[in-house]
Amino acid sequence: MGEVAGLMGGLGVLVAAVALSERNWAGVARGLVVQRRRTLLPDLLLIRLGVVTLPVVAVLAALVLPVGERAVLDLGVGIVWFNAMEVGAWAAVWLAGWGANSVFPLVGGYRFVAQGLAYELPHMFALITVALGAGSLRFGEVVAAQRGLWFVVWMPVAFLVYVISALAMAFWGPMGEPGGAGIAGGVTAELSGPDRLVFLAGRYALLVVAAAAAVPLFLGGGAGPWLPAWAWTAVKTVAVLALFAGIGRRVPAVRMDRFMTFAWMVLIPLSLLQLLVVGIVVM
Amino acid sequence: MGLRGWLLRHAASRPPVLVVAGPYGTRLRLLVEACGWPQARSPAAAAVLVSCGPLGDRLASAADNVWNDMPGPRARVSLPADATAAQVRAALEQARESLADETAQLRDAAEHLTTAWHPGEAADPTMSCATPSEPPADEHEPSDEHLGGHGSSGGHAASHEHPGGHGSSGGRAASHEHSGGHGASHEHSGGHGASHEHSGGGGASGGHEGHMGVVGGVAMAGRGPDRDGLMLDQLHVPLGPVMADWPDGLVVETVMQGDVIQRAVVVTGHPEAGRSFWDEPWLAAAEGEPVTRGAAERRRAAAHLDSLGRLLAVAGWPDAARTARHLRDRLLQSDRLLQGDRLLQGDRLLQGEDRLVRGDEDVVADYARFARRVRRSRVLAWMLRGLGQVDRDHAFLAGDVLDRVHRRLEAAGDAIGRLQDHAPLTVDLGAGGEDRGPWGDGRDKWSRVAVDLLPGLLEGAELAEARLIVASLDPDLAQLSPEAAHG
Amino acid sequence: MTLEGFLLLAAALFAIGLYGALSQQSIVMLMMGLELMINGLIVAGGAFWYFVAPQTADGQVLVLVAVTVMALEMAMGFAVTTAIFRARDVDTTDGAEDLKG
Amino acid sequence: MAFWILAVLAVASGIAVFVVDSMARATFALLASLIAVGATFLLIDLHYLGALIILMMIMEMLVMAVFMIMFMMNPAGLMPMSMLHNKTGAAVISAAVFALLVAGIFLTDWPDRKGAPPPDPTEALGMSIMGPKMLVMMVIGVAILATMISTVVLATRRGRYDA
Repeated sequence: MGEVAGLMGGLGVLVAAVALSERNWAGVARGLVVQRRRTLLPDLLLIRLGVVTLPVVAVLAALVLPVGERAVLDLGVGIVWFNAMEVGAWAAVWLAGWGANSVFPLVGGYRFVAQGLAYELPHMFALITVALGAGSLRFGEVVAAQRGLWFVVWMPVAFLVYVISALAMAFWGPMGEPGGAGIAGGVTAELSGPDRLVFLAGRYALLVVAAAAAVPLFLGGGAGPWLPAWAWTAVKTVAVLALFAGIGRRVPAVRMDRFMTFAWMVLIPLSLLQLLVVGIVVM
Repeated sequence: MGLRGWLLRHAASRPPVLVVAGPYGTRLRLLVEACGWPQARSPAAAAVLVSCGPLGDRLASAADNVWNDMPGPRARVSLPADATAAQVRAALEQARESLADETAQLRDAAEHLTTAWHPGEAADPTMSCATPSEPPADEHEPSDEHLGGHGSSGGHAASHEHPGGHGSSGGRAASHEHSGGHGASHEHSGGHGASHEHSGGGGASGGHEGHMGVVGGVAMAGRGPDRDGLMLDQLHVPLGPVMADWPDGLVVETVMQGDVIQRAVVVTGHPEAGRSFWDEPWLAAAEGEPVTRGAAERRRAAAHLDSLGRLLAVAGWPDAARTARHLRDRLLQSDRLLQGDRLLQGDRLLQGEDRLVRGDEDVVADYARFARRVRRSRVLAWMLRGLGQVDRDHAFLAGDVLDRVHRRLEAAGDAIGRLQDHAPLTVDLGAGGEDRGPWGDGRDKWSRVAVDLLPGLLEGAELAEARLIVASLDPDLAQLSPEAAHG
Repeated sequence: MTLEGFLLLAAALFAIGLYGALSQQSIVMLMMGLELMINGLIVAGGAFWYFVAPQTADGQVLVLVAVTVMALEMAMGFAVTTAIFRARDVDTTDGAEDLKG
Repeated sequence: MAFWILAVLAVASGIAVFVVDSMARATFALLASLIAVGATFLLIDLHYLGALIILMMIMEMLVMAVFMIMFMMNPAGLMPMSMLHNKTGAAVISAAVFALLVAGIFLTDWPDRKGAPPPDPTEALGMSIMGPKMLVMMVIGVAILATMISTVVLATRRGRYDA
């Protein structure tokens, strides 16, 4: 139980920190006082479902991540579980976009599905590469396999792909087109009040979880001198978040009509090549 | 109670603002944006609605719709056309106070509730209403000249053409007269002859009779062939006039399939006459007022930075967009017309702006850094290349979106380099067109050219591409006003 | 949690899917019925593995095949729908009845 | 207990697929049913297959949602509609099938369990499809390839590439 509380507490602190770093406190307060607003003939059930699903999948994905020594839910197939939960964001975003019965959210929802189709395959290959390198789908064993050398060092392509897909799954920064300025905020365009607050919190939670997952997958988990494992995990997570923030500042949004070609022509072959290299090394 | 009041106060600390500005609201929009409050992307996300100056009927009803769409707590600010910078700040401050005022907000919420929408009242033929750019409901009524003309005749006969734009007979004089007389009407460009299919009106619904119809006063979407030849649903979506990072007062009526625009019609036109804020120094010089070149260049640089800010925001690079707008605001800080001093101190407005303004050297260096950053962005180039191709005869607008960005960066850089030019500005308005400024007659003005090009460029573009194309052309609708047309 | 319980679930899902596949006009809805039927098969496969023969992986392989078949069925279904829709502008089985014979 | 809750959820949302009048809701009802089945697998040690079902089905249903909006009129269910034919016939047949299956389930004398689940069922699965069940894997691979080619051929407009 203590682990659950610790994980949730840590996650909450990080999500709050990320949200506030965008000077969002006024936004949080607004979320608590603003009325809900309705569009013409919305499917309220589906909107609510989508809005609630987003933070839920973020938390469920976080369950298998080892904080310090071990995870709350130490599944033998942790990587597949993480992948499945993170794909749950597709459903959440699409539901929220569709339910509003309004053009811009719908376009945003579509864009997210298109984005998913572009990033998911390279993302899966990156995860498979890690699993192959560790010889296990369990996060704990992935961390253990990195005692000698962090995976980021000898799987740079997989790490690069992972960073892109992490931004894409949380539709943030350069991969933020589903909620982009060009379509008035996309899926978030018609959300107001508590709905908006919960949805955006879920999005930030997903971003934080994606950053936190990079630590056991590529950065040696809690390994490091002097500090305890949980502290190293936290430090590395914040470092990955800082990397995300840097990318968000420097890179404009990526449109799927162009990125799709890049993903299939460049990213997938490269990640397959990486998979092959890792496979040969492991053999 | 206490908690709600406390939260209200905190929520009001940085309220998101949605600005409604017509073609002549540019000055006030700049003043509002200079206050640095966050920009709301949609009515649902906005707390304050700011109308800049008198809006005209169409824009005013759009603003009313947006206001009805905004969830409380909310505040509305209407700025008079001649408001000074200090007055704008005071008005926004007042809005902030009203947002934190619990009793006022509760009263507003109660009133808002009683005027909520009920099914069956409205009959907007778009399936998806309540878009952030909320169209006025009357846009699709026959009273609207443009759509009425199309709906009934399915052709050009009833619509108002811009004679020059279509190469029909009539020389320059006639064209002037026409555009003067009909400046207020909806002009559309491009030679499309397709009729507007009003959904539910039943153009292309073979095989699906059982599923078509009207629900709660809302017609279902109509259909048409998509780019792969499938008959798919179409939506009629107006873009603008109330939309973040969108040219002031522009409305583009589109027919969309998914997020691909199939047909686009630009609806411009404003009943009131006025002068373009960006053209002011040149127009003033033409009227014989003493204006220095430096003052005009300052305005030109700011205009380009304003356009670049929009484009970068739409391109999903908020950080660079913020830099562009910040540079623009710094340039305009010493622009006394912007600050509203003209109205206080008589007409000696554009003199003396060339005096060395503290911080201008910094602007030069900061601008150079900004321009380098934008030019070097590979991702931006990758995303903008090949979009919105315009052929070569339209000098300033030629090339793709990326070319136009580079040209704007260059033009703004040149203008910033000439800030210290003390020579008096001499203007020959009849001469050939330039990138900014009011040169040329009505037909040659770059804004007119841009508006004429838009429908052709937007057809077949995805929504994201369309936004980039519009932002890269960024027409200044105030240039199209009757007064501007006469020079 | 017994074998009978799982098989009951499987049978129920299969029967509902069958109803859908038989009664729905729309090809997309029909495919949903098929998916539900395969869903029932998946449950049965998993249950047999766990309750009858956990030593060999046959049940698991069956589930894996069924999941793949679901994906393929959907891909083919949509391709056929697109083709019919392009040719005749219908998306219902009744509308494509002249394809018979 | 958890199993029965999930089973009821799976069946209820399975029924909902054909009851709700909105295509979007039908799609997500089907998704709920599939996810509930995936969750029951987590209860019987099939963690890998359970997670895989959830993963695959979410993606499949999202693609389905896109197609459904493309092809279906009235996807939001704003219009009351019925898209059924031979409703009673279908109901009778499926009820009969259900009764038959239930009878079979309870009348059959199921064999006893042979052995216990291996410590890592996922590994067993992997070993078996790479070993004795290799043929299955190869057939699946060929089927996927064939599907990819035929879907592309079917879905594209004739004459775009040939002639």
